[in-house]
Amino acid sequence: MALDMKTEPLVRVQNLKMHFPIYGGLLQRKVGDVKAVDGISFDIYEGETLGLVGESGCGKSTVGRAVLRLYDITDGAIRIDGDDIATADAGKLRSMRPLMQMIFQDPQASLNPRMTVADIIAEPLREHVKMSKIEREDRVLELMDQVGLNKEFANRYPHEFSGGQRQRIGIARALALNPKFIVCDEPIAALDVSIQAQVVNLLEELQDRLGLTYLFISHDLSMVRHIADRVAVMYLGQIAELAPRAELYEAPLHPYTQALLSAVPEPDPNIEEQVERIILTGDVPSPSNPPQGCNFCTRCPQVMEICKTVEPQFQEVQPGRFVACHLHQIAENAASEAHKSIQQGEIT
Amino acid sequence: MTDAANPIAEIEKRKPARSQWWDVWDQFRSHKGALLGSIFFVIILLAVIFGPMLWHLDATTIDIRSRNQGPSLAHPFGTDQLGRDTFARMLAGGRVSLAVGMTAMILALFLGTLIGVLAGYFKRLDGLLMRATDLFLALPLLPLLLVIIMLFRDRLSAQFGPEGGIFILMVSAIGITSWMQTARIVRGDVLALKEREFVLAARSIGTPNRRMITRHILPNVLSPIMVSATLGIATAIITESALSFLGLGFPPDFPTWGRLLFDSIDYLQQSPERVMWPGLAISLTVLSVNYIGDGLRDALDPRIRGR
Amino acid sequence: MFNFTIRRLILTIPTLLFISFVIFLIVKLSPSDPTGNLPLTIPAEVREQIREALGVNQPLIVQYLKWLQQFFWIEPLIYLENATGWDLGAGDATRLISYQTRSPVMDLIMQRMPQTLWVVGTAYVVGILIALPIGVISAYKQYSVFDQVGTFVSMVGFSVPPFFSGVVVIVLFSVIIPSDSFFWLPSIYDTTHRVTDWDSFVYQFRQMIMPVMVLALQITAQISRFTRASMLDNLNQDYVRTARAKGLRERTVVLLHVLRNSMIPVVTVIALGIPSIFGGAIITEQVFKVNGLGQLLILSIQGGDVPTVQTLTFIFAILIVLFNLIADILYGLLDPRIRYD
Amino acid sequence: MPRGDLSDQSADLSALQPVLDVQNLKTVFKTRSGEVHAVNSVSFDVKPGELLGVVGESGSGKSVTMMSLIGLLPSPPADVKDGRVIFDGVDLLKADAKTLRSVRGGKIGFVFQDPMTSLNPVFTVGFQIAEPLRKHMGLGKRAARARSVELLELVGIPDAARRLSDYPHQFSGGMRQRVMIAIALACDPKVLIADEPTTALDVTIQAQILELIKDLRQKLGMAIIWITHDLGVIAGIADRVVVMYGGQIVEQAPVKELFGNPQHPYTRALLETIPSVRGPREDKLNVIEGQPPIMGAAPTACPFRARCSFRHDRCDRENPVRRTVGPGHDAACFHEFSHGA
Amino acid sequence: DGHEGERGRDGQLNIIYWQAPSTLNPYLSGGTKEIESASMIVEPLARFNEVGEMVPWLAESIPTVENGGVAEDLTSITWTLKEGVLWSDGTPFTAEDAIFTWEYCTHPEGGCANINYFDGVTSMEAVDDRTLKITFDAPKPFPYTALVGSESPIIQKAQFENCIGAAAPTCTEQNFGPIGTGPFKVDEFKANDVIQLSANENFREAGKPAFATVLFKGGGDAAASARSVLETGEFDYAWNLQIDPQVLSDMEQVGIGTVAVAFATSVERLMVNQTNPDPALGDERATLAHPHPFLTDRAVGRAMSMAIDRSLLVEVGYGAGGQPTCNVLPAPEAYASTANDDCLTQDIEGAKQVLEDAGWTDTNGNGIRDKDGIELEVLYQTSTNAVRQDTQALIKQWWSEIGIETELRNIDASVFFGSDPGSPDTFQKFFADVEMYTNNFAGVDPEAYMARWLCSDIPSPENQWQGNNNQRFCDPAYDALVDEMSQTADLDRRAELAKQMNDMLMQSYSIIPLIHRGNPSAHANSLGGVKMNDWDSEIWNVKDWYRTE
Ligand SMILES: Nc1ncnc2c1ncn2[C@@H]1O[C@H](COP(=O)(O)OP(=O)(O)OP(=O)(O)O)[C@@H](O)[C@H]1O
Ligand SMILES: Nc1ncnc2c1ncn2[C@@H]1O[C@H](COP(=O)(O)OP(=O)(O)OP(=O)(O)O)[C@@H](O)[C@H]1O
Ligand SMILES: [Mg+2]
Ligand SMILES: [Mg+2]
Repeated sequence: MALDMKTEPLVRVQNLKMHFPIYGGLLQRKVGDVKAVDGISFDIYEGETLGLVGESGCGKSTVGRAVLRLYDITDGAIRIDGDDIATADAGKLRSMRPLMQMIFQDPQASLNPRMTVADIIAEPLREHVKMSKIEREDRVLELMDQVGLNKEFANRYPHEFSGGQRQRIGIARALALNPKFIVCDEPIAALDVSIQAQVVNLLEELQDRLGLTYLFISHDLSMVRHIADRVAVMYLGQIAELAPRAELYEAPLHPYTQALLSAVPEPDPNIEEQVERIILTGDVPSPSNPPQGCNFCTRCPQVMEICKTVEPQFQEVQPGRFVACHLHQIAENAASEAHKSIQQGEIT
Repeated sequence: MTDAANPIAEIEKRKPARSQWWDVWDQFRSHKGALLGSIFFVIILLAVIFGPMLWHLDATTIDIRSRNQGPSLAHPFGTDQLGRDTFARMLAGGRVSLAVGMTAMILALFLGTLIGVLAGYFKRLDGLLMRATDLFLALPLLPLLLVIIMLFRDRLSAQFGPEGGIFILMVSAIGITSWMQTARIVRGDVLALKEREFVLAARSIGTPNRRMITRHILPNVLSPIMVSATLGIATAIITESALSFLGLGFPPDFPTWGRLLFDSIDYLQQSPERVMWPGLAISLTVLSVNYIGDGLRDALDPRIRGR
Repeated sequence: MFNFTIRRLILTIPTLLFISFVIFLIVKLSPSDPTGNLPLTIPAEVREQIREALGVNQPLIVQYLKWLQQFFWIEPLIYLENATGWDLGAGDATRLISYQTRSPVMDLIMQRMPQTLWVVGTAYVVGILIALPIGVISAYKQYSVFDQVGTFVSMVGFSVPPFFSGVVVIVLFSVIIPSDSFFWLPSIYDTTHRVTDWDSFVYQFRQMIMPVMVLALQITAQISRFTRASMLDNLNQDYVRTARAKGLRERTVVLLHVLRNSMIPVVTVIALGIPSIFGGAIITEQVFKVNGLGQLLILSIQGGDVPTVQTLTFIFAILIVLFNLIADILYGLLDPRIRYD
Repeated sequence: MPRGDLSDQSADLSALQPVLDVQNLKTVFKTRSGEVHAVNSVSFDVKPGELLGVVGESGSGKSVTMMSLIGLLPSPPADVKDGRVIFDGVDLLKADAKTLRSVRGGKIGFVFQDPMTSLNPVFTVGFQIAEPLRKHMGLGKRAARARSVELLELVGIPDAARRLSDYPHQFSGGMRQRVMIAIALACDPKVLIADEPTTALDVTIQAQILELIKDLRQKLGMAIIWITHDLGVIAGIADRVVVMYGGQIVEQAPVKELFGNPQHPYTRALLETIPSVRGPREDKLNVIEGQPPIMGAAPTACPFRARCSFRHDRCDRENPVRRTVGPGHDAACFHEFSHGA
Repeated sequence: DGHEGERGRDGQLNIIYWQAPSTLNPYLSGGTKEIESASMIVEPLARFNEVGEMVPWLAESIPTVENGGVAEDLTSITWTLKEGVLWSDGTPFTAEDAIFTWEYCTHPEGGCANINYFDGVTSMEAVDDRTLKITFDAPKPFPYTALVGSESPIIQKAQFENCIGAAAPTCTEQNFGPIGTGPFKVDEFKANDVIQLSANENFREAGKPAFATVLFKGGGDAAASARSVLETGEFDYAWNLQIDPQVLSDMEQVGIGTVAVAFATSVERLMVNQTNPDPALGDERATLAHPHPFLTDRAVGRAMSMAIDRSLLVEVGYGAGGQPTCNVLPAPEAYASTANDDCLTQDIEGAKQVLEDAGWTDTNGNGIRDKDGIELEVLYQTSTNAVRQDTQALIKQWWSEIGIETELRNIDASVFFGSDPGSPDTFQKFFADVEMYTNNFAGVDPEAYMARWLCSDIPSPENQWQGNNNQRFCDPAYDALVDEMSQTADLDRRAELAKQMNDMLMQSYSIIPLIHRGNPSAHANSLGGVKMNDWDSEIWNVKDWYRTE
């Protein structure tokens, strides 16, 4: 399904940029930008899960939020289900909200502590669907059931739940309007291992049942490996590598991906002893002042001269595998060829 | 967990939606200070509402033969320099003071919250509204009141009768000159709150700004508002007396606590109890409102309520 | 931070101009009249002449512009001249003259500054010094007897107006206590008193006790509440546990780690409260006849003395805006996390 | 990676006298809605130079146990009821405040769970590192500074001398965590307790810190208690592992033994839930169904029974005590698993 | 006893005025506090003593027609100055100074507050250094206004020469420290706060003043200043103690001070609006165009007056500081009418009867009398002041007993007595039915005072509400009497006319006098020589004060 180029992607993001202005100077003029997301493109097909990984602060959440236009983006195009999101006005956006939803990173913070679970889940229904009170309550209970929350809990407050249960509340809220596309922003990062599994299973189960499409943001590579069909690896506001799951974990191309994968600890002392680690050194650059050339050049174990001056192209180096690295840079015309192939794929 | 619930259980579950308020009440009740505060407050309220109807003496009737008397059976709080019954005046005065204090406080809270929320929530309005707050802080209260009274008293009196008119005038005068503190505090909290993830979550659902404010922002700035309320009621009662004293308030024979307190100061040595009554009444009211506020804040916070 | 300050200072100018205009309008529109306090024996025509001589009847905008010029140009010039001895040509310009005293408003203000600063300033300092320990202890021992009593006293303190507490202390310390007793205190503040030696210092100290006490009560009430709330917020923070884990004494933990953090909001509250020093002590000044700026303001208002009211109020406005800025800057200085640029 | 010497070391560890011996520790929280028995009869020990991993579900009492040891829990609501904590021949639970203070930060270092909030935001990092140095080692300003630089370099922060005067917010999460470790290590403690020191970090940074800890342990020879959820981390660095559930220790074993031969159903379930980046990919993750127990009273039955797939009748009646199941391996379960299951 | 000896023997005198003087130039502020504080420094040609008689001060004697000082045709007066008078700076005092004072005050741009004291003066000339001739534009039956009394003292020419006209207010140094001929000179003046004075070394009377220095403190309130003299003993003299007489006498009981009262012409009175203040009338509100619907009915006014127990008002609010009166002109003795004295006893029943007879009955049973659909409801305003509010409450009660409903209002004094044309609350606009305040006249001659009730002096929008006839009384017969008085020099006849006018006003019931107010001040028992005086500055004879023990 992942590589089925025939279907029109549900989500298409092209050259997305999200810069947060930095103000300064005498008149508080803009003096610079935090380039939280700096020109990234990807497609997500219906029913697919795209995993988005990368270290803390590289811009994953920003991508997720920008895709849903929770931020006013700096540049780029976003189409979801054929509609242009990037330029839609507030009314249009509001009407499109039911289509696309978000599950937030921190289940505690994303639930209003003063609303009951039932109110929280009912909120999108109130906003978008005309239904009677009874109907709404029924729907809320149904949703709670769907995500495996005991109906008894309807009148409880978020703080009375465990992290996993809270995340379920968030999921129920996201599901309330029968969306097609859900951005899951590190839905498991704040949870305990045994609960992580519950949530991931739930998400998968819902995907099977309802045919949902996910953008699954996480820095937990093992979970992404479990859930995603394709994986994008971000570094400092850009995508370093995008590939189908199996290939990526099997043979990562980008040095950053390699380092990332090697750093994941193995829950088995026997394997753990054999793991070869790539320990990164050097400073993590700031997104407001990214280095010249390749973003990763300051920490890259395989850094070359060219990396410090020329920005590598993000291009398809093998079918379905995109990477932005000089180690894998292919000739200029070949690249454009590859690029064309995507475009054709999209037209046909 | 996912097994179909039986219909009876379902019906049972629907009912308790209303019972949140019982939770709040339960929590409130368990706060000793709040309970005591409410009891006092209710007693004061009942006394000033029904007291004047039940007590046989009128607050403005002069009985010149019994002037400057100490407490006795006929006059439990004594009498003033014109022989008016202090108890009756306290009851009648409480009506006005409480009404003015509460209404002005509510008005100030309303204004302060509104402006604080708008300034905090809409970045574009922030500078403007905060400078306006500075302006109001800087305005000289007395001339401002004189102007307000000059401009509006007669019109309001014509509309609502002399007492009603003055009431509205006083309340609005106090209200519009004491919201600034609240606005500042609320703005600060809203600024922080706005960045919280649940607000973003609500936006992702498509909640419009209006409901975003009422549903997500306001309930979470309740606690500073409560504190402002406590301090606000005291300020309003005292300000009212200052205004009355300057002749900007109620007619001179109209007792209020602040005025009684002020008038009795001259008699501090002759009959100290006369100062005590209004002083005590104001302090008790403020204290009970403070404790009620504490209790309410705790009770309305589900995180505390669980404990 | 420096840029932030400069930018805010620049922004302050239009704000203040606007504020000054609104103040001017209000003061002008208010129905007080400079001749209102004259005896009724003075006939109406004479009153009119007096008003004419004061310039009350000029068009509003002319009066405002004149005030602006006097306040922002002539007065500073004159002070500069006096300070440096240069001749900048301000000598014969009309200064900002009070209707009531027919003397320069700025001189009046300067004259009253010392007693206001002494009494109200001391009260503020004393209030803060009392409030901080109370706030700290009540938070550290939340719901203890100390805390409850503290709450009670500060609430009562807040709800008792100074016109009441002031007279009570006067009756206690000046009337009931015989005047030859050691505990007797003067009820009337002598503004002509000069501190030259120990005895005069003792007298100054004694005459300040009562007004300072009354004012400090109010200040203490408010600030101790703020301190308590702020301490409570910080006492349960993780870094407090870290400090304990380092084996620090309890005193160090509370007074260094917790207090330092709690002071951030409190200090801003204190800074914001300073402008009220100058205007807020009106009643206390009146009760003890301190005759400071507050009393000047109230007299001028009652006397319809537009230039004085306008100038004083505007100076308060400057202080308010300025201390707002200072509060923000302090916030930034105290809390290294906050950076304005 | 050099690690062979470590496993050698672990072999003769058992012969050593424990540096910290915890016996029968109980901690109860008193809250408005009743008691929470967060820690029940927990006993364990650590030997010098040993790295003891502590794993367990969220809320199983890991942090509370460790904080109870050196009296860092606020009381009320916490009440450390029973038991003994022998460190250096003294029972810390009975020790006076002074002794405790000298142990905290001096002989026992503590790294808290959340690096973002555990540092005091208003003091420089240098100040915070120097604090225990001056307190316990009596160093002067200069010496403390020199040692602070040394410590920061030790935990791998480049340009240490300059960064001493930075504030915590100027450090990234990973760096802050390293600062916390530096503080804990400041006085060359005999025991280092690290409470989920890497949970907040991303894998690349986590890998750096794990390297650092291994290094330090070799260099300094201290005992380490390492709390985490992440079995991967445990597998990488621990010598021995303690598994907690419901306020109790349910299993204890050397690391390879635990992963190879888990003897408690909870441990087994836990190991099964974890996906890996390297091994084969499961289609569906295993989960532990059900909810963790509510610790309202001291348990009279097995806390895991409701979620246990090996449940016996006995489990409802009795709380199993730990019994030895292999060399250095004990578990609190009535069920007997075949070895190597 | 101690009142003889060398100058400055008695140390410091502490005086407290609860209203602080804002300047020491009496011409720039006509306020009592400024005039009285200045009266210790600058002096007039003649003063009025405690019984209202004129006594020469800087003049040798009082000029009269008899002694030739006043011209037969009453158009000029010639004063001879005392010999050897020096200013406190040691320079001699001459007639030139007097002339300068006149020029100073009458300069059109000077804004002089006491300019009316120079009304009618066409010229002043110095016949010689010690002789001053004042010429009037018309015969002046009472020529003792200019430079007589504390309101028009003589200031030093040398000092004020450059401060004339528009420059007057800019001479702060002079205004705050005038050089005078009086017993004290200014050491330090803090506007609205405190004055420090010391004995004038060049004072013309030997051994006076007895005090070396004076501390003249201002600020606070009447009760506090009473307390400071009567209870704490911090001050020797406190001015104008209008507080509850009960409280005052309790304070006096302490035994360290005494309250002294002086009476002059002040009368607390009710003004009864003769025009209709109904807001519905818009611009014509309270103008002659609309007579008051019921207060023009003398029966109503009469009943209102009869219902009042003036003795009780005195007892409650004034004590020794007031006497019931039925005249708007109660003093000097010669001018006081006795024709209206029946008002001194309260007669509620009589008042009811009067109303009954005039057809005012309570037809609709609401407790308020009415006639032709007009209810007897009055709005009763006054300035804010504790005693006035008590008086208001009492009168309201009595009026309600006779079936008149009263609404009370109090207005801040600065607004009430101010004359901002924009304010609806000034006593001149009189947008109420009844208002209460005190008025008096300076000196002893009532001519100008009685001329206040001319038809032409009614405040109205045309004259920006500037007028003295606040109750809008208008009677051609009265105007004729005023006219006559202005041309009568004979004192008996003048007295007769004054009485006649007073009675006319009383019988119109457009003014209901309540209390002849005295001025209560307190002084320490150790202070000798105080002669309370309400005709002039009450510290007029401070030069004679001394310490008794
Ligand atoms: N509102 C904002 N204003 C300015 N900068 C921002 C804002 N939001 C995010 N950033 C910056 O953008 C960068 C990317 O942030 P983002 O939250 O997307 O990271 P992330 O990859 O989601 O990290 P994490 O794994 O910690 O959630 C960071 O450097 C952050 O500081
Ligand atoms: N102050 C407190 N009051 C009441 N209960 C508390 C308090 N602190 C902790 N607890 C309870 O004690 C139990 C153990 O908490 P603890 O923090 O030790 O868990 P943990 O194992 O460290 O979990 P995590 O992995 O999430 O850090 C929890 O059930 C918790 O609810
Ligand atoms: Mg994120
Ligand atoms: Mg923990």
